[in-house]
Amino acid sequence: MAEKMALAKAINESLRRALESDPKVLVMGEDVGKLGGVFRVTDGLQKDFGESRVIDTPLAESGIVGTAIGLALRGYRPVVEIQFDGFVFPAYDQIVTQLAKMHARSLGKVKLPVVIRIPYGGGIGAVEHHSESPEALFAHVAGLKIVSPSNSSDAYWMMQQAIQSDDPVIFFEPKRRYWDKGEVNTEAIPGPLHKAQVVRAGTDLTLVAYGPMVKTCLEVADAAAEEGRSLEVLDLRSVSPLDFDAIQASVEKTRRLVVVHEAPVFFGSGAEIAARITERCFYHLEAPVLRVGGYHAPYPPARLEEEYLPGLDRVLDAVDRALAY
Amino acid sequence: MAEKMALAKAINESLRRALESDPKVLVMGEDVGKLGGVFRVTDGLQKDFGESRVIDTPLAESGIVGTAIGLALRGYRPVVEIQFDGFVFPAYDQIVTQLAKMHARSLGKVKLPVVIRIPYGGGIGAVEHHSESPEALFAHVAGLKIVSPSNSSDAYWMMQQAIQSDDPVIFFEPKRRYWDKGEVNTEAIPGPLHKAQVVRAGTDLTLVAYGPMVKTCLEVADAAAEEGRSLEVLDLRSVSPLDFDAIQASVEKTRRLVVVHEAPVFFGSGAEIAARITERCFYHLEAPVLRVGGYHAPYPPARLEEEYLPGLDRVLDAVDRALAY
Amino acid sequence: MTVESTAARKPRRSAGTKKSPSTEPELVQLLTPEGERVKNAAYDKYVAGITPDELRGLYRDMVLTRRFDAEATSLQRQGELGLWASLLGQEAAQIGSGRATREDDYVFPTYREHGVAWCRGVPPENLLGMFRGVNNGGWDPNSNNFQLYTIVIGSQTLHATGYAMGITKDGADSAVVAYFGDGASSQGDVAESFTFSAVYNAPVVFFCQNNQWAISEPTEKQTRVPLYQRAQGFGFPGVRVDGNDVLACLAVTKWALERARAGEGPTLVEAFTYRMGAHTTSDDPTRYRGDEERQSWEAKDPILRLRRYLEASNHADEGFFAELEAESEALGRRVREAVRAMPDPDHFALFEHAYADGHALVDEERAQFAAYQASFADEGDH
Amino acid sequence: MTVESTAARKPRRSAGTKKSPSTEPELVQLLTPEGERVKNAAYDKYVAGITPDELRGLYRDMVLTRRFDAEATSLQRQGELGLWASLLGQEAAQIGSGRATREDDYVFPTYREHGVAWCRGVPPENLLGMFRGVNNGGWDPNSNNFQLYTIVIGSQTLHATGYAMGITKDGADSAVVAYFGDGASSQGDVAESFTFSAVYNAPVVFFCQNNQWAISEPTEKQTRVPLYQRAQGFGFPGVRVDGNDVLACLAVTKWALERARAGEGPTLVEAFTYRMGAHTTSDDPTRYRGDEERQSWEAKDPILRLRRYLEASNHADEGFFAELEAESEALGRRVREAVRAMPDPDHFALFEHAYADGHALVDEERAQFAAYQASFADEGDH
Ligand SMILES: Cc1ncc(C[n+]2csc(CCOP(=O)(O)OP(=O)(O)O)c2C)c(N)n1
Ligand SMILES: Cc1ncc(C[n+]2csc(CCOP(=O)(O)OP(=O)(O)O)c2C)c(N)n1
Ligand SMILES: [Mg+2]
Ligand SMILES: [Mg+2]
Repeated sequence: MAEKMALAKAINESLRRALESDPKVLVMGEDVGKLGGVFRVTDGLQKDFGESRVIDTPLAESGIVGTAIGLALRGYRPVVEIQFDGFVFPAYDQIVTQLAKMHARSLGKVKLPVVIRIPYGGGIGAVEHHSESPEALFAHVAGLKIVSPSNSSDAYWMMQQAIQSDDPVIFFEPKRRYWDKGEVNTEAIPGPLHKAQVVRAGTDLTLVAYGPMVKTCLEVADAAAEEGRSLEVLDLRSVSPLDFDAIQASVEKTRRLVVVHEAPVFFGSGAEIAARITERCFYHLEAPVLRVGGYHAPYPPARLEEEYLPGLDRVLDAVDRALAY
Repeated sequence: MAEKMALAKAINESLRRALESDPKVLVMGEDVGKLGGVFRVTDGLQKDFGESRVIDTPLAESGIVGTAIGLALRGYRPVVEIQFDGFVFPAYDQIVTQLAKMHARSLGKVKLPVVIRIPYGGGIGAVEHHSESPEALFAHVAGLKIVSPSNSSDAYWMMQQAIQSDDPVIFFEPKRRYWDKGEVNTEAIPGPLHKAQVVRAGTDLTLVAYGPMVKTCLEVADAAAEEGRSLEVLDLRSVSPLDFDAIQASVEKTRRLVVVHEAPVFFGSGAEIAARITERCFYHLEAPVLRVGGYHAPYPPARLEEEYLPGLDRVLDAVDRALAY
Repeated sequence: MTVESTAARKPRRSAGTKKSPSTEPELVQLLTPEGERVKNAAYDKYVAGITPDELRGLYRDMVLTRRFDAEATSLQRQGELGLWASLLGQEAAQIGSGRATREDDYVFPTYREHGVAWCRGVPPENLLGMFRGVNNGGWDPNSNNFQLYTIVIGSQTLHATGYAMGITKDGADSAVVAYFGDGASSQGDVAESFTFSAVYNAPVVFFCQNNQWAISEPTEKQTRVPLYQRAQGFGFPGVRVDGNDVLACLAVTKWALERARAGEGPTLVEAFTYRMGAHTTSDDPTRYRGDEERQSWEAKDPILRLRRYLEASNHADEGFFAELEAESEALGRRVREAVRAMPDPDHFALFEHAYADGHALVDEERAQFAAYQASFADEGDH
Repeated sequence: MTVESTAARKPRRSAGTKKSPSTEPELVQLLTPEGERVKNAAYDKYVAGITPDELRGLYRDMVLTRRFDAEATSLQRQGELGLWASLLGQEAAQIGSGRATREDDYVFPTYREHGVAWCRGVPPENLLGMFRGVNNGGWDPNSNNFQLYTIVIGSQTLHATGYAMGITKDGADSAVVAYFGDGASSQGDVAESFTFSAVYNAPVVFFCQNNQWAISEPTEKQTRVPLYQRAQGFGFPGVRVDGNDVLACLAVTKWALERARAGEGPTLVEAFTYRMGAHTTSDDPTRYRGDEERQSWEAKDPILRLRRYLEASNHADEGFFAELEAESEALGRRVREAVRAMPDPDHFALFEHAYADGHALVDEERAQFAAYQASFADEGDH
């Protein structure tokens, strides 16, 4: 059943499969019905599963997440869409204070299998609030799991697993990769949701990334290979938990690490990875862990985003710096 | 004019001075009027400055911050109280999307001198949501400045400076230190708001902390001194910006660094400090930067908080581990 | 305060009209503060068949709830609890609405609904764990269809709405009651729950206990018009009920629940009542309100008025009251003992339940914590 | 679409009643779709003294706004803008309300208030910077008392309320207009702005353009009752006005602003109108709505109806229309040229304006960026 499909389509198929196989699965959000979402990720689902399962909601993100929590308490498994990254903050309180903590508050009695889908990141030339990468703002909060696929197959399978998870999962979708096609085998047996994958083996330095930056890192590895450098690329896939074992294993081999994400560097994922890997691999590292990411400034207007986003050159620059130690 | 006063009283006096000296300064929040706030930090202010300047607001944090933004646009300098750390999240959208970004959005035309006061941290045996340390969730966001005093004098002066700042400042008040007394010289000339201070000089290892953990670190240094170890304690005072120069200077001397905060370690301030200091001091560090903080779990019920919070023993343990490298 | 002393107190001034103070609108009342049963064409039918036994039951509920509440307050003073949020004065609102619910209904409380918890059958001592600091919610919400207390103001109204949407999807005829306060009415979440419940026609009753205060702020700091009117602009009915009249609260909530079950959507009930005590044991109301207000509300005491009615109508005799007093004392003792016996949680509870399916970092931190703890044990061994 | 072609179009069906479709409540209308002036006892006085010159002014505003909007749409198609949010169909709501404001009033728009911006004197090309992607807001809000566009739905209603609270504190008699959409009415922030403005009696007019759609969602997904009714439950008046009738929008907004200035607090105006185009240039409305609806609203075109009135009342002659057409074309050209000439921001703009008083990390990153940039320049030097 392997088929080539765009990443957005893979999520669409995965949602379809979940809606088909479990009557408790719901899809809800702004414009997810007839329109199929602004990125068409929910295209056709309301037509096939009806308005009771694929729900156009009022324009109120706190309301969407808050009612999803209530639906989960009633036994449903809502998959909620937040239209763009920058619009998740009105729901922030419900997410960090209720969704994340209710399981613990109830001493394990209550489970909240809610998935929050967020198309995130830049690179599509959008207006303000449509290009942010807020994953660190959720990773700091216990009770949430955070994942981000980089390719169609992972998009399909990780969505299946996120929906099956009894914990709330924030599912960050790399919107600028929505149209990238990749093989999806809908009969495969996927690996664990929160394990990283070596997507390119190498010996000289490890690049870690997730979501949209994995593709960039693979391009960097190609470019570096031309200069005779062998980079290992690790696709983290999960931001909480982070697969430190996999990073450590790679770094013990390559002895150098560069972390790449679109989100601002300051207090970003790279900080946590650098801190913990330095502790774990103190005697292995030949260079400090370097980080490439956004600057400490609001996401810039579209005409500047190329300078803001980590691209081939900026990552290569960091690779060079790390190798120079 | 040096006087001993409790930290809460120092803030009260500082607010009073600001209200007296600038008619544009406002104090607003839930119960800040007649009650003087649940911690009495605004005690007596409404009585003396009237309801138009010390404003009891409706129970709606987004509304409080959102209207404070509007008041700032009109030329006011609102000092907003969020009653407890865990109640800031309904205002999170207004803070990170509006308050933090409007100056940049307007290309510098608009300034938003809003101070958000948040009593934070644990150790007072409170119920859920009353003991959290969410500073990292704001530090990741550009456009905000984040400070936290550890003693009465800083509380007084940093509040003066925060109110004078043309940038929005989140002022985290170490609630469990509210009753600690310290000397305040109301005629001193304070140092810059965002600079760290060496509060105890030492040679063997650097402890950095801010807010409530500074006192703990000083106690640790005392205990370590008894074992013949000389610890330097740096009070960061500011979380955004972080005074990396000061940390670097100390670490170049001591070659070992332990970061302590109440907030969870994962994606916390310690991660950013460890990552950047390791990069800056790669050849100086004899040990990885170690972090002591909260666990990746919701803040526990009061009877467990002693185990959750970094205390003397846990910090000493990290110090020992760092010194053992 | 014992029930005896309450019952003995005389009303300070007659408040026997159907109107609350002049500026306030009409409210639904079935029992006057003097305990007279007044007719109400619209709501009488919801309590028409009520038996003396049931009336005594309501009385018993209120008395035991008040006793429990008083016990908790004194346990706090004795240092057994870190905090207590007393419901004193709000017994009728809570017992009336709570007894209107059916077993398969679901209740979403704030942090003060001890009387509703009682009606739902939650063992009262279980409410105390969070106030003692041994847990953040010590009961299984699904055992009694009574959600955990929600401290962050207003959040639960959205959970209630979502749950009610689920009931509709299931084709069930259960309903949901969402409790919140006058202060909470200002929160955006509450407005959003009104919008969602109206749009999806969800079977939810919003039960607002307007106890006149949000900590130190009177209701005028939250709204310029009576709160029950808020509903109308969202497209569903709102009604103000005398929150100190248990019969009226029972009747109005039954009406609203019937609407919900019949697919007529949400209702807002504003129970006009009074927080007789401090906001919590940490609060000092003398800083912001005078005693006269409190006294005027004492005359409307919910327990007293039902007692007067029971006595006047010969529905209860001295034996009943004496027996109840004994039961009440026994409850106090039971709660006191249960709280004192409540063990502190094991240290490893820190790492329990953050996740349902586990999390690698939690495992790592648990292991580190275990090693750290063990290091002290080792030291002890030497 | 030129003005000529609009003006030439005939109404498809008579919509000359004061009522919108049967289920809808009364709305304030002063000009029928056919351009007849109808009397209105309550609101006539707010436009009683209006001169032919002013009427032509309103017409000109609408025509030029539409022309500007059409130009922006085509600039987007040509790749000069990344996105455009068209106001097509909402000209009367925006010009009527915008022209009701005084210079010292302050306006808080959403992202679609191009007509209001026009009235406030913001150079139209300045609106385009953010849609071109060269900035996130290209004008000084304080130059024209017109805030930057706000994309996150509803947020600006709270800023407007705060600003209005400040006006009260200053003892000024200015007022504020807060724009938002039918979709936005569901956001908690909007409800909180209602609460704050009511409690503080703030001089703010909430101007809701109910254009029937929030992207693909019709108004029924946001509310079960007409939106103007929302205000009542918060304690201030709401009124529905024909949003395609520029005179009615002018009159009703003037009334609301007078209330605000007189210390009577907030008002909600619901301008009942229609989004004739797509939500934005990224949207495809054929996926969710039929053409008939659009056609029925075309018959109510705001520009057409004022033209009919001007013609019938001999307030404008052919010369006026011809001159306006020329002015309109000139505006289109000017905007086109201005946009094409808009320079991309300097790369270092990344580090500008994150803070007013500077931030050490920004300085550090700017320096690193400069060194990095310079490294390419060096390479080029070899
Ligand atoms: C979001 C949030 N903000 C502030 C608080 C602090 N707080 C706790 S109770 C309370 C007052 C609540 O008043 P009301 O809703 O009337 O309920 P009542 O206490 O009177 O039962 C406040 C401000 C909180 N718990 N949550
Ligand atoms: C908080 C938030 N959620 C979602 C969006 C995405 N979005 C942009 S416009 C829009 C619809 C707004 O509808 P309405 O308020 O009726 O205004 P209109 O576009 O019709 O003028 C949505 C959902 C947003 N900008 N902000
Ligand atoms: Mg109250
Ligand atoms: Mg709309």
